[in-house]
Amino acid sequence: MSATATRARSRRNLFASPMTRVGLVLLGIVAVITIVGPLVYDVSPTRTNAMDGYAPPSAAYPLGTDQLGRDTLARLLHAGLLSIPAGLLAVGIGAVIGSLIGVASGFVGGFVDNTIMRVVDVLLSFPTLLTAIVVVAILGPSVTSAIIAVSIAALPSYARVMRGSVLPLRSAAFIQAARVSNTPLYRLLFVHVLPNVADVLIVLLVIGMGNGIVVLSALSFLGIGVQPPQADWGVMLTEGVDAIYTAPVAALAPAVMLMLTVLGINFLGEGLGARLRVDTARRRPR
Amino acid sequence: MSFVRFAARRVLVTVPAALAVLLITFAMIRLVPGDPVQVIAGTNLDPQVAEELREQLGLNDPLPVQFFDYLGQVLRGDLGTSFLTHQPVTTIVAERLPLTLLLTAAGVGVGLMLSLPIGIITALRHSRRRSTGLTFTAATTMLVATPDFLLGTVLVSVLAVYVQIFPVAGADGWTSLVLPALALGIPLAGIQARVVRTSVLDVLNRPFVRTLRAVGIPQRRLVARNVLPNASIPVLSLLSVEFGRLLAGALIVENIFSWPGLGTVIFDSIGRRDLPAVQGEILVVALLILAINLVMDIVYRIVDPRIALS
Amino acid sequence: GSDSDSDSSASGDQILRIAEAVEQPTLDPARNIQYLSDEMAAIYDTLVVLNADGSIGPSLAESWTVEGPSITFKLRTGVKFHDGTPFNAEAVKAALDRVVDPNTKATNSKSVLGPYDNSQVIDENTVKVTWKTPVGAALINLANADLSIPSPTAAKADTLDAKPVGTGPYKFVSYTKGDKLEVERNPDYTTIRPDLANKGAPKYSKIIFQYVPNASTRANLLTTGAVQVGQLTGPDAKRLAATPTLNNAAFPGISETALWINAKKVPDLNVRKAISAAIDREALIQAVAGGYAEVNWSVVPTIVPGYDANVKSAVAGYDQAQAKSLLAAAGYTPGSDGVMTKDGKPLTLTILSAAEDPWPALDQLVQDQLAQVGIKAEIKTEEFATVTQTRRKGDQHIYIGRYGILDPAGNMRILFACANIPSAQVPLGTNLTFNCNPEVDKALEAAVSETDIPKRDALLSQAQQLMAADHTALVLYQPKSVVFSAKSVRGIGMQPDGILKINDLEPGA
Amino acid sequence: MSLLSVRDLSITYGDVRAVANVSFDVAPGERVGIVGESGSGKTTLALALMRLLPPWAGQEGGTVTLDGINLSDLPEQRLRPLRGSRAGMVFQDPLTSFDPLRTLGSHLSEGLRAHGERDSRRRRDRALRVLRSVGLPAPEQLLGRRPHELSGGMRQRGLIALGLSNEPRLLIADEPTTALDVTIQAQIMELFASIGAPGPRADLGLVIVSHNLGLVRQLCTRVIVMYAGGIVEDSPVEEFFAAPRHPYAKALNDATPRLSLPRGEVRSIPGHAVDLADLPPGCPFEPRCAYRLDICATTEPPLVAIGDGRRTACHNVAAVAAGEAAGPAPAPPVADTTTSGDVLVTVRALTKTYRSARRRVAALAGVDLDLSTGETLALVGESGSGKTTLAHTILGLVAPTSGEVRVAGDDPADRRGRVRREQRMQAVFQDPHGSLDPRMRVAAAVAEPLVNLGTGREERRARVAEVLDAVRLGSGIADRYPHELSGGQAQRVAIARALAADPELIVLDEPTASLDVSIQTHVISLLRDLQRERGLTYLFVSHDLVAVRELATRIAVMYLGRLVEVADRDAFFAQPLHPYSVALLSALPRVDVPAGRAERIVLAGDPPSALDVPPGCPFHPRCPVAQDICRTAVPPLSTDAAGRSTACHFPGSLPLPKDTP
Ligand SMILES: Nc1ncnc2c1ncn2[C@@H]1O[C@H](COP(=O)(O)OP(=O)(O)OP(=O)(O)O)[C@@H](O)[C@H]1O
Ligand SMILES: Nc1ncnc2c1ncn2[C@@H]1O[C@H](COP(=O)(O)OP(=O)(O)OP(=O)(O)O)[C@@H](O)[C@H]1O
Ligand SMILES: [Mg+2]
Ligand SMILES: [Mg+2]
Repeated sequence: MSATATRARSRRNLFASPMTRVGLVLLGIVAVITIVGPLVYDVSPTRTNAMDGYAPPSAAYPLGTDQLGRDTLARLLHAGLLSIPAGLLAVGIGAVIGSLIGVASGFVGGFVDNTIMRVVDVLLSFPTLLTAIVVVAILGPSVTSAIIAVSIAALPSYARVMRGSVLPLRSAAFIQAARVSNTPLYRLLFVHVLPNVADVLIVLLVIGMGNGIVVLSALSFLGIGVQPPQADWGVMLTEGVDAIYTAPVAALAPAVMLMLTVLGINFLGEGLGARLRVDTARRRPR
Repeated sequence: MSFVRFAARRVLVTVPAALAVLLITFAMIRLVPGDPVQVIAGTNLDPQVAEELREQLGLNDPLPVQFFDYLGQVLRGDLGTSFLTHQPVTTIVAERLPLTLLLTAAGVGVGLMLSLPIGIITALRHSRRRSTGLTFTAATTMLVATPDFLLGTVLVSVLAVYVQIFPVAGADGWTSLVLPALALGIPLAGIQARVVRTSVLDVLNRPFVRTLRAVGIPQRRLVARNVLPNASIPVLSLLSVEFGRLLAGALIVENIFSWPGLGTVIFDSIGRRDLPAVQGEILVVALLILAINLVMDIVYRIVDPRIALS
Repeated sequence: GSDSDSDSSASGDQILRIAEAVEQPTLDPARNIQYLSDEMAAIYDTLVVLNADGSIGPSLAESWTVEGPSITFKLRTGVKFHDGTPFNAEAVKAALDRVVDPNTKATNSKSVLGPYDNSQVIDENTVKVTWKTPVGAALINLANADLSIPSPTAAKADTLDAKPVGTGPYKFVSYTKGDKLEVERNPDYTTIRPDLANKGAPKYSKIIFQYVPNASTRANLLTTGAVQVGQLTGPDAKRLAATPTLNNAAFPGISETALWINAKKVPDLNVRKAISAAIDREALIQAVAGGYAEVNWSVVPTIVPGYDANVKSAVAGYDQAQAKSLLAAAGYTPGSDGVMTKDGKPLTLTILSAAEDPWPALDQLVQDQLAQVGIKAEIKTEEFATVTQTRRKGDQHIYIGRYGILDPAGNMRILFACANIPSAQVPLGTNLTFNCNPEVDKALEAAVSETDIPKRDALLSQAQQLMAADHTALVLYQPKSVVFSAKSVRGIGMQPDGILKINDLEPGA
Repeated sequence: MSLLSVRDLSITYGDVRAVANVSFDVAPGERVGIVGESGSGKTTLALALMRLLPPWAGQEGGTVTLDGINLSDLPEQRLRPLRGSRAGMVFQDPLTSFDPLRTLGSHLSEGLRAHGERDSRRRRDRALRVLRSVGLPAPEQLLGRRPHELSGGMRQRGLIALGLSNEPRLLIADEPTTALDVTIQAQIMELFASIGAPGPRADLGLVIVSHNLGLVRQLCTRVIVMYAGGIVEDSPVEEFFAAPRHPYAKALNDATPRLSLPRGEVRSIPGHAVDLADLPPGCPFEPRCAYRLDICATTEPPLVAIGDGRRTACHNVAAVAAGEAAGPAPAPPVADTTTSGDVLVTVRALTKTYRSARRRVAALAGVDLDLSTGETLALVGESGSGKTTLAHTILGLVAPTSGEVRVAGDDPADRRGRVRREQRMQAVFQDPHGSLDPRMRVAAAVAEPLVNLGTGREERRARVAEVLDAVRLGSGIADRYPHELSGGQAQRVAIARALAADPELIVLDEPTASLDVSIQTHVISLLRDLQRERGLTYLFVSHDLVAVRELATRIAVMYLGRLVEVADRDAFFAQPLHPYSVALLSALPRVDVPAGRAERIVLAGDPPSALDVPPGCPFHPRCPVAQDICRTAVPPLSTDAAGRSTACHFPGSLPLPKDTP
């Protein structure tokens, strides 16, 4: 078949996959809620009303209130803009650096690889907590610190997995061909190796993303994440779970938003990843 | 022969790694603000008494002296004495480690018990039903993305409070292991199921499967004897990472279920700046993780003899 | 958990399970760092006890005479430690000497014991304890669980940390760290404590203290009957209060949830008063303490001897209008965004606290209440161990946390004396008001060594009035201890120090 | 009654019509060869016979009747027991066709067990018997080995044993020898030839799919030619090779180079293969057909019997038959390029030993070689003889253990050396798709050497267009990804990339091994043209002697890390001196000679592995003319008066068997 036809078909495929479409719809919903939501629903997310703590949903509070009597819906809408980028960044940074380390380590091999992998083992054994406290000690408590701490915690797993997928590429014919053309190491890594392990990476990232948001929230009770009175969904969820028997909506609402986002990202990622795989794996001569 | 040499080499590599853990932990826990005496002191301890305590705990010695004293101790097999509980750190670890291992193993076991059938069955049906992929992604995503504290709480409220099948918390007998193991294992199963499915799919597409089908070997036997072992390596490598992570990280689940594992102890030790305890506990976890990776490497070689050649 | 039913059916073989939120790092009283400790009280006895009315009652000591810096105790006879060691003057001397021995690495106990000098064994049952200077609160301090008397044999062997041996109603059986502590009835136990109803051996054959840090878990254990006694506040307490199978009882406590204003950062008294007037303490109690707390205007807990109820008039109570006029008096005018400004600078404060529950909730409520009178506050929360250091640096305008007082003079001195303001010379300083009021110092100094109670109370009143006027330490509320118990458990009661009256607990019909 | 009967079978993959209306029969004792262009549906057809297609393949109708059982509407559970017992299958790649984690014995045993053999001792006995019957020596030892511990030839025979283990009536083999050396290939062919021959396998049938017309001619009794999913010709083997009746079959036959004819210009089939997803309404071959009629564009010709037991699908059979009478027209001979005589590459006393925990593999055991500017040196030899290692050492990809390699005076491994910096040396690797980065468009891949040279963007673009044109690829291909290329296109892209930096030397590692005949000839003539135009020097690694004859000027034969013969092309093909060279040449399945007419020297045993090189002459255990001295003394590579170098104690003692007319 002709090349243009193939490409036209691939482009169509990109959105034709039901996975991708469901993902886009979910993320669209989340985007509308977090971007348009706060504009339409003009209620302060920080105004307390101490006598109305954990109020059930009502006309005054569509989703009820939290412990301090703040409007859950208002907080939910405002939290998205913080949660999503923070979760993405936290996992993104860890994944990027971890993958680079893994890719370089696996590709270079030998002593370097051995040493790096032992360092990764060591990193893996440090509790996220300790790392987080150290990061905060150096950078002060903020979302940024939390993002960095989560990144560091995520880094070793990415390094390991990416190393695993790079190993077989080391002796691949196209790498040898590039070597013959005197291709420098950085080009080998960035132009040849990385794009070829991108689909594995996408799957990993997609799985990690949801976790990022949640792990970030776990750090906030150490004073390491979002500083009050700001909230992200993770924090709302953590707080809500404490009162899950008395005011279940306070926990369920952020949980649902989180789930929608993570599902959206996952569908989109799986859709894209699957396409990348089909692209290259299917039509090899047997 | 080469196994022994390989293992010996890896064990040797472990020594500098362990030293690195020791040094980094030592440095990190001292780098961070807050010192043990201030934590012990709270708001009400006479500043003078606090100063005396600081001297008694040896915290006024220069750092290199502290480090080499500590190193010497460790080399003699003594991990020091906790500032807070006044117990040898080895005792603390010895008490907690078995429970941590038990919980981790149970969690991983639950993960496998769920993920293997899910992953395998969905892989086998992959091509027959288009919706399988969508449902599978949705289901596994939900498993992975449910925060452990939410999951734990829901499990407790349903299985321990509403229908009282399992105990709410504690560490009495196997019934009390079930809920924490589920809380750990279910999210793990989400990730695991994906890996299982992808690698089973991958193996199913390999030419040898066609060969064996052409010989007339029944599907079930083929899956059990040929497909699964071949698909096991990525699953194993994920397992080793997850196992390591759970060893020190089952914190929230331990807290919800009052499970006396290492996670909470490490958490407390760090929170209270109990320096000898932090150092000792992290060292032991690190050694365990290094050991797990070593064992996994050996397992790879047993599973896949080709690895030994390259 | 399921064996709780069979527990009560077996004749006389009654087991009680108590859920404890906090675990003692060590079971050695000298090294204890926790205030409230039911299991210590089960195993150990103190020389004397603090009665609910603030008077001192006998326990291991039958009677005592105070002469200057010394107190001579007449001890009970026939009392034995659980390991068979007889309780006598030697044992008391050994216990107190041990606290000040540097090798013990004692913590709170040393602070509580104060300027201890020596103990003298007069005879088998008489001991004379001497301090370097007279200590007004010496008896209150000896009632503190941190100065419980352990078996000298066990103390010498240094095994108390994990295997406590005392004279108390229950004997140590086993301990799994992080999980549970099991004690059994001491059949020979008798007591002369006036605050206890049961003067004989305990009614339960066994008590299992289960360590359950997670509040919801504790609540679930209570609702499912897996434990019979446990303490809770917050949202779960509301749920349990509505559970028909449980009783609940609230007891006043000796700890205060407080807001320290850093006088160095906020030197203007009017601004400090405005802050006080901006805070709706009742609202805090409802939202954060689940209603289980009371308002207290003094820095001294309401149930501690020496508390002065009259300080209320000196403190600026909740009144937003007054807060605004105080700010106006301080020279602030509302800015365009509603934030008060002076000389073009907005009134912006930082609130520092630990990140654990309940502090962030309190921070945010206070922040919002301050905002309503035009004070802008930024919250900074840190991990507890970190905050113990940061707060001493004094960069914060406001610190929110808690403290406890049993010995008002001694404790107030630690909390508010000029000498204890953190600085390079006093790195471990405890005065978080960063305020030096020489008059407060003088009053406290005198009170500490005043052994005459009315005189001491007068000095303490004076100190409380001065503190109230300064508006540097604002009590937000005084939490209550809320004990939930199964209907089958009778005799729930609490000592003023927040410890359950263990020996009074008994199985009901 | 026929053993296998296929009626109107059609298979689709989505909109790809892979097999269309295929009908044929196989009688007991018959050996049927299926040939055709790459992608014409051969594998699909073979798999469809036992319903082993992937689930997304759809069967559009038709029936397959095996041994009287209609397989098409049998439920899976009933079909399963028939697999292996009624029809056995042998697949192309012997390494990936085994479960890498299971032993050979376990494969056989499972197969027997699946057909009801419960007793494990009896299973073992039967496994041993079948291994022996496929000519594997010492099968007891082999049972416990895993696939990677077996040589390629052993694996392929193991696979055949697996196919035969349940005594099927029919054996279906898909390119069973493509991955093998000629010498091993010859052994396997002997084995297949036992099917239908008098003896225990006389009643069996064989269906074999292959690109290799020589193999088909030597082995089969009947040929089926496929094009675009359909059968276009079905003839007895000798009739077919004497006179193919379908234009495509004829073109295919003509495109195959023959040792008996002089080296010639390309006769590859013009035009492109059809897109199976978008078939023209008429005859699929019509656009490329030299005999086309008007009707061909509108009506698909049916497959009809034309007598002599032949069938063909062509509207113009008569014209083909007439044109055929003359036989394949001899192509105009080509001249060799002249070499300047300047030495470009020198290799001196080169050794390379791979070490691992337990073993040492002497991949190169002392190689001396010169390569002059403008010549094409072919490196031939069995798998594992060190060809790739030598090529990679010259490329600087592998560091030698000892000895020296110089390219234009430079150490090729030195990244700062002029040769590397200026990229005066380039390579084309064995697997054309594998050597292209799957994530890089053709233009970027071809431009990569230029990027590394620091060439400007505009110049780069111009140069890429120029080299793509040089390899006769249209500019439309520039922004495709490798998976969008056919094998031949990918190979040409790799060549274009090698040309981009204007090198002097190109190392070609088996550049034709994975291509079908018409593409092979195409690539060879392209390389020849380029050499003429640019004065290039080639190091051509191959074990395909037919291709070597077309391209090389000089030939070097390797055996176990050593050169055993170096000779000019014509001298070599006229009279090879080393017994191994003789064996190689005679083992070639000849497409120009009817079966049985060419005598073959089939070497006994497996090539010994580089792991344990026998003492003395490494070839002696397999040498038909070995003497005592060969067992003890290593013969040096010595040059005789005629200028021919051989490493043999008795050069020329084994004559090349003559064709027996
Ligand atoms: N598994 C598959 N999925 C989808 N399409 C396929 C699959 N296998 C083959 N095809 C397509 O079906 C057609 C026939 O392929 P097939 O493998 O049967 O050809 P072949 O004659 O065996 O080719 P070759 O000589 O290259 O092996 C080709 O167009 C191919 O792209
Ligand atoms: N990286 C390596 N490590 C260990 N052994 C190797 C390595 N590469 C090649 N060998 C061994 O060296 C020997 C020569 O291999 P080489 O690839 O050069 O053979 P070849 O002649 O190119 O074979 P083929 O025709 O199969 O490509 C073989 O025995 C091979 O197993
Ligand atoms: Mg094929
Ligand atoms: Mg090779």
